[in-house]
Amino acid sequence: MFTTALVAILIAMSLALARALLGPTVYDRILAINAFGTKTVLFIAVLGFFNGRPEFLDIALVYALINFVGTVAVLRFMHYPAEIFQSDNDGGGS
Amino acid sequence: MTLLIESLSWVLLVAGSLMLVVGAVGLHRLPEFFTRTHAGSLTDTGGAGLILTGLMLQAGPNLIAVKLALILLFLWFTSPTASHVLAQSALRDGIKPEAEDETS
Amino acid sequence: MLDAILGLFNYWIAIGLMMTGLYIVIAHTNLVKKIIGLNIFQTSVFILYISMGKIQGGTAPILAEGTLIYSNPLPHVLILTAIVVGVATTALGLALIVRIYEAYGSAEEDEIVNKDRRA
Amino acid sequence: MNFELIIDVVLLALLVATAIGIASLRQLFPVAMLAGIYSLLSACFFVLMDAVDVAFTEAAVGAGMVTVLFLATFALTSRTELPTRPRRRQAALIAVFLTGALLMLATRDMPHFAAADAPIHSHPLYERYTVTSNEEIAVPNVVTSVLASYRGYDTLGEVTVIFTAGIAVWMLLAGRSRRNKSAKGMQH
Amino acid sequence: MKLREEQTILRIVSKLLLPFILLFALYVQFHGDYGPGGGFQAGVIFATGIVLYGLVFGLEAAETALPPRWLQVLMPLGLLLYAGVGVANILLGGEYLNYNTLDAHDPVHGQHLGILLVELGVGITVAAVMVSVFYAFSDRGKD
Amino acid sequence: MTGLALLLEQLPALQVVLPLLAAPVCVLLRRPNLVWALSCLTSLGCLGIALTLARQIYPHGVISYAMGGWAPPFGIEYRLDELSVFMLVVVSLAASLVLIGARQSIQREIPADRIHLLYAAVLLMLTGSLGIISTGDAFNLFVFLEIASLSTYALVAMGRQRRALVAAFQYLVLGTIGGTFILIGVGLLYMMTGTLNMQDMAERLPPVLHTTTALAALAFLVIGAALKLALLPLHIWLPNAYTFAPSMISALLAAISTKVAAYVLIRFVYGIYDLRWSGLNLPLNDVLALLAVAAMLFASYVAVRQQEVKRLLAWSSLAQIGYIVLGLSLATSAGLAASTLHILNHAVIKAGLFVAVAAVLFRQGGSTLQLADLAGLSRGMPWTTAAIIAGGLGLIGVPLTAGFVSKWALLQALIESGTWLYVAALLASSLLAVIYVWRIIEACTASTGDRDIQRREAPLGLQLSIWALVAMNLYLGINSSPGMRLATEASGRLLAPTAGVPL
Amino acid sequence: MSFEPASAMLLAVLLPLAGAGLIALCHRWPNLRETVTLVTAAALFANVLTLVGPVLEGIRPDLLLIEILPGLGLRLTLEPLGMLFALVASGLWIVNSVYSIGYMRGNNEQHQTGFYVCFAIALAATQLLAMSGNLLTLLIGYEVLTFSTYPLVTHKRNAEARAGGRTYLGVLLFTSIALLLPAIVAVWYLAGTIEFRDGGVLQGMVTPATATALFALFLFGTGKAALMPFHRWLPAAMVAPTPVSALLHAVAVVKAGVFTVTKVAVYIFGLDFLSVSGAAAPMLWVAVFTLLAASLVALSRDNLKARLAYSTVSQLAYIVLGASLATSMGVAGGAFHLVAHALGKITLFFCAGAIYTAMHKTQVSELDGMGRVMPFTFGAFLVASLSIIGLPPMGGTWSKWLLMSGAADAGLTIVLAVLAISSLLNIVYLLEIPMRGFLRPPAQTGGNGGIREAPLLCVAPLCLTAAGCVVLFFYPQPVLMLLDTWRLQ
Repeated sequence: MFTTALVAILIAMSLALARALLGPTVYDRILAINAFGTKTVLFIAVLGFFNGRPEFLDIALVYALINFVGTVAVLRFMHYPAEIFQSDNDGGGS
Repeated sequence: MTLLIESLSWVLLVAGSLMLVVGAVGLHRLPEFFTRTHAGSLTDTGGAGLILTGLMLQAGPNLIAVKLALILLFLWFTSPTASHVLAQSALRDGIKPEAEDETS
Repeated sequence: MLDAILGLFNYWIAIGLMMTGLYIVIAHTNLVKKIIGLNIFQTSVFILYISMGKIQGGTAPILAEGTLIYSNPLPHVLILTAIVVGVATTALGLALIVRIYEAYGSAEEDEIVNKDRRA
Repeated sequence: MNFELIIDVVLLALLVATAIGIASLRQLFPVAMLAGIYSLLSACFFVLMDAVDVAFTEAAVGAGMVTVLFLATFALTSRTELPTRPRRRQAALIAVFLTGALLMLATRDMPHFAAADAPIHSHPLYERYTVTSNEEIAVPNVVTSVLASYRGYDTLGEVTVIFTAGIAVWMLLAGRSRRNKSAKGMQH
Repeated sequence: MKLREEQTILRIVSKLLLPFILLFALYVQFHGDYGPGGGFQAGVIFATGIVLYGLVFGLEAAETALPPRWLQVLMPLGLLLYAGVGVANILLGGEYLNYNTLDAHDPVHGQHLGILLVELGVGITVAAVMVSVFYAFSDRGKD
Repeated sequence: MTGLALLLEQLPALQVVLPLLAAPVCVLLRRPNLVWALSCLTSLGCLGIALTLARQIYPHGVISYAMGGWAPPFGIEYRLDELSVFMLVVVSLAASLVLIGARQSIQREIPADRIHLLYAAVLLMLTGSLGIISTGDAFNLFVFLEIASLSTYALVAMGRQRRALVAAFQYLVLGTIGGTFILIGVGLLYMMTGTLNMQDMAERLPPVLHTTTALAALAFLVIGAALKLALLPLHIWLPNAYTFAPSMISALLAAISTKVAAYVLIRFVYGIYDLRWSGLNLPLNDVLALLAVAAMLFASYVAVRQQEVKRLLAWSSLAQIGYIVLGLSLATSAGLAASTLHILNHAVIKAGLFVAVAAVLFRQGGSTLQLADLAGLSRGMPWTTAAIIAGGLGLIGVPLTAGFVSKWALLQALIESGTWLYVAALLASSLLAVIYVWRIIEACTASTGDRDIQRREAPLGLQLSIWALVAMNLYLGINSSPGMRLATEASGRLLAPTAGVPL
Repeated sequence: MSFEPASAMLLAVLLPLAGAGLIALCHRWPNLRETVTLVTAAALFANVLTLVGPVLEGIRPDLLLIEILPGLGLRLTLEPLGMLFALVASGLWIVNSVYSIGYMRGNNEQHQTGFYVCFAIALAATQLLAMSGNLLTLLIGYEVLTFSTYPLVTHKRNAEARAGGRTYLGVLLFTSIALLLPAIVAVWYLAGTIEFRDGGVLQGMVTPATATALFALFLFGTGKAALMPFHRWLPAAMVAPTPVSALLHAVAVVKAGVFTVTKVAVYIFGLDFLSVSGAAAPMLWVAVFTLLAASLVALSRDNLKARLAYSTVSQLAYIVLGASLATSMGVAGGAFHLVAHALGKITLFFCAGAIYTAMHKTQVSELDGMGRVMPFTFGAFLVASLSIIGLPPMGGTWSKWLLMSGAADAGLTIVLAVLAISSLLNIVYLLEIPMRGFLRPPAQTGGNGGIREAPLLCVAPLCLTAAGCVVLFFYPQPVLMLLDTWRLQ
């Protein structure tokens, strides 16, 4: 049963990677890479169960987090580099 | 009871897998960026949700399930946000959501 | 024969990856790409090491109830350290690139060499 | 095991595809993200190889921090690279193939993958770490006990490396006001 | 600019996530004995949290939350903590980094204590270095 | 046991930990002069410890120190034999002598707010170098090699010209490739022997010596070390790094970095493997010797054609590295002793020359020194000129300088093994050395012509450093029996037949 | 002075060094500086003289200064040959110093302090060389001599001087590093020692072929002996001021070369071994060739100093020839020629310098009729020429005689013939100068305002050394006695 899920995830990963390599626009690539990241999270999660040692979910958790930061970083640096570099006075807030 | 949970999680896992594959095929086959965004979101939220819920059922009520829930939370928060921001900046960048025209 | 292929497959792929990384380092003139190449090169070496530590039917070396076979933890420890070394090198390399770009207005090796030659 | 082997093969194939993608793409932002993916994939591979700590680290560092740094660097420098020159490519190929050939030669007499009788598993180190450490240190995560105690000195070195990098980056990049001064100095 | 309005969602989500991330970093730091993780990973995760904050709310916001001056102290402090444990071991009559000496009666407890301190040192230095590297890079783009 | 005796036992660890502790303290202290004083004290402390260790090891043999109390091979072992303690003395001595004079020069060349970081990096480099030398663990060696390398990259990048950055980057890329090659080599060795402790490796290696894996491991280790050592043709990073680094840092690099890399090479080819093993089906000594000869001749030739003094000295260093490698490639006790001795002598000579150049630059300003800029030096800075001449004569190998003794030892070793072609190459390289040294001396004594250069001697600190190094140079040239004896004993230990070795 | 002979030896090396330091200190007071030079020279000579007595008694003072490497030390030993050389060098230094003062002041040369300092250091080096107890010490003296004379050669600091200096240094260092040093290392390796011992150290240690090769290495390696093809430095060094040329050609440098050759032949190879193994034979012919060829070149040179330089090359070959004959008679002849040629050649150079100082003439063809203007100078020139040619009643007679007997002993008739031919050539190229001076009518432009000699400080030394040439003929006993002591042992 986990096998099925793993196979499916692997197929999805391959397809996403293919899209990332094929492009054609930068956004396509980023989207694909982002989707790929999500799949990796699932992959790790399922793999833990498959191996019978599911306590290693921390890794998947980290992935989920990192994936998000990575995407934010790409968008930030691609489009608004000036903005993080410049101050944003009330931004810190709360 | 166990059997019920077992089979339920099985169903969820298979459904999730299916959704993943469909989403991935969509990501690959759909003609242009915005439609692909759609496929991507589908995978991230739907597929991931189903699979993680399936796993939660497997794990039973313990720390592992909590972690799985956290992962799910993360994904549900971050994935749409990322897609949203991505689409937004693509728009700003001048990419038009036109299905017919697949150009690079 | 098949035994040899299966038994060495991981190493061969790791070698292929190393070669790709090394190729990027040497062939590409963009300095950041060079650093990325170095990263790939190093990560591939990590793959080689980690493959070494695997034992058939083993599980992660976190002790648990029951008699389990654990994969060899030593390569893991070594690679943890090596990863850190890799990050440190990357950070320093990138900092250098930023400064180089500020000084030369370019991050392409050929252009930098040309500018120095003209100076 | 067989199914694990299939996963192993697929993951490695994906790694190769990613590496080739990195080598061939010239838009640098996607390259940085692919480098992140490369890290993620190798981390998946590490999980498969039971190296969970390594996978953890590789994910956090390779896919996270390093990718952010790459992106920041691209934002500060250029976003596309120039094509490589053929002569350079040839030189690179020669160097790479020599290295590769040497490595392939090395594999000839290697103990096979996952073989339980490989020297590294039959050396007393293995048993000491996986069995005796339970009494000596009594920390379930063997990697932690080896990392922090048996080879704690290595880890001190590791922290020193990171510290060195911190100092180095600080030395190179900190202090904007002086930078302008030194930039003037550089142009004589 | 209407940039900020466009990114409202991003801001809210990030703000929600941030406590989780920092908490998770602490968890990884102190759970390293039992599962994957340890000082290094914790430091990186902590730094990642700050990076996220900086990315979303701007560098200055991040620098107010965690001033560079602190980092300049924390960076050497972590290393000193690690190396200092070793010196303490020497003073207690053992070899360098021999944690057994930390508890005269129960060497295993000594080991635990040593590992805890050492991992803390790793975590502090790694987090400080990572954040300050990020600051240094971001700072460079302010022109 | 008294406290002092207790402390004595801990010296192998303290040797490395002392600068390791001082580096973060430097970062915390921030005051340039204070930090400088601390660095000096630390390096002098290291020198003291190294000498104390030498007094223990030379009569009594190897000291093994188990880090963390874990007996080798389970923990990391510090293993100090005659060779390593010799190197410890060389490195800490060179570091102290250079650092003593570094204050003013660094103050002039480095922005004030980075000075404390620079000294911290220097101390880290010292930590790395001492760690490499002391350790008995192959992987630990890699870690400390990277500490030393990383800090060196940063130090090189602090040069005043923008080309320093490029030089540092080039060094970083090649150095990292070298480091990774060493990592691969260590990995392959670990795969075949199951251990990381070098002693343990050496014992477990003979049965698997015939395997291609073990041979490839050796190849990777040697290539990696050669990259860090800048042995031709892997030298391209070195001339730029030496030329554009801050001048006192060039002195440190010349005295320490490549020397430690040479030590690493010796450790690999003699400590783990043994070039004399008949099972070793590699023509490794021939290859090394040929590369060394090529380095001696080609680098000397290039040095002759240089116009920039630091670059000239850098190429001369490459040639001198050739001498060191040639000696160790002979696989004889005499050859290895000659190499070891030359490591010491060349460190002293080159450090002296680079510090002298730093003194000239201190008065002249700028960051590079053309030969033509030296005109009139003998009038304005006669003592510095004298030091440059003394160092130059040492490079040639004129009697009564340290260079003569090691050249003599090397010649003798070459004649002993009947390799007359190498003798010829050594002599040819010496002749080229005459030419490039003479170009410097001629430039120093040339009249200024119409240009009027106002120069006076460098500040006391720099002079002190120069003269300490020159005095060492002459002392080692006049009374070299002790040095030679120590080097011979060191090589003797390394080549002593151990049980089960297939000679 | 009541020093132990051993301390006197050390003093002989240290005195000029101390003198050099003092001279440097007296930078600002030229008169004091020159006084220091003269006093040091005199003290050195006196000190060396004290050593003659013990050496004649057969004592060999020996002093190990320091061990550089085990068995490889700085060692001073004085044997008769070295005694002779030390005596000649220190004695002529006094004369040369006096002359230098006249010359340097007469020509208003620059950097006079540096000049005297280097001179003193060079002297220290010759003393070290003369008293060296092993090859290493000899090599050190040899190299120090090279380096300390380099600033003297390039004294003028112009492009020409620098080019000459480059050749000078290039040839000397090349030969010493590429040939001499390996020869020394080989001796060390083959014989296990590099000490100078009676009867040599190589006997029984090497095959004749190796010995031949080694001997060739030593002879060519001693670039200062100016055997062809390594003679180029000598004419190149003529850019130097004349007192320097005198030092180079008469006192220190070239004599150091031939002294090295003789000492190596006697104390490293041993004459017996040398003649039995035939190792010296090939070098004999090189010496013969150099002798003839240099004489022929000298004939074709019009520049006075260049002619004298080639004459030196030729005369040095006599001494090398003497050593290569491998008979005690030959070596004695060579050693005697070392003294005779020193006296003769220094006179000739002094004369050349005097002519330059007084008349600013450098070419032989310009000297017509000058003899009447500078009778003392040209008279001295005649005397010294005769001595070098080997005609009685001049000191050179004895050395030619000894050499010829040596050649006859060895049964080498051809060498006898060569010596005869060479003497004829000497007559032609040396006697031409006094002949022109005294017999030809003066050139049109030349003033005929009576005698116009160079300053007294220039003329007095050259008269003194010319007189020395004559004295050496009538009173050769001291030298012969020294050589006898050597032969008795």
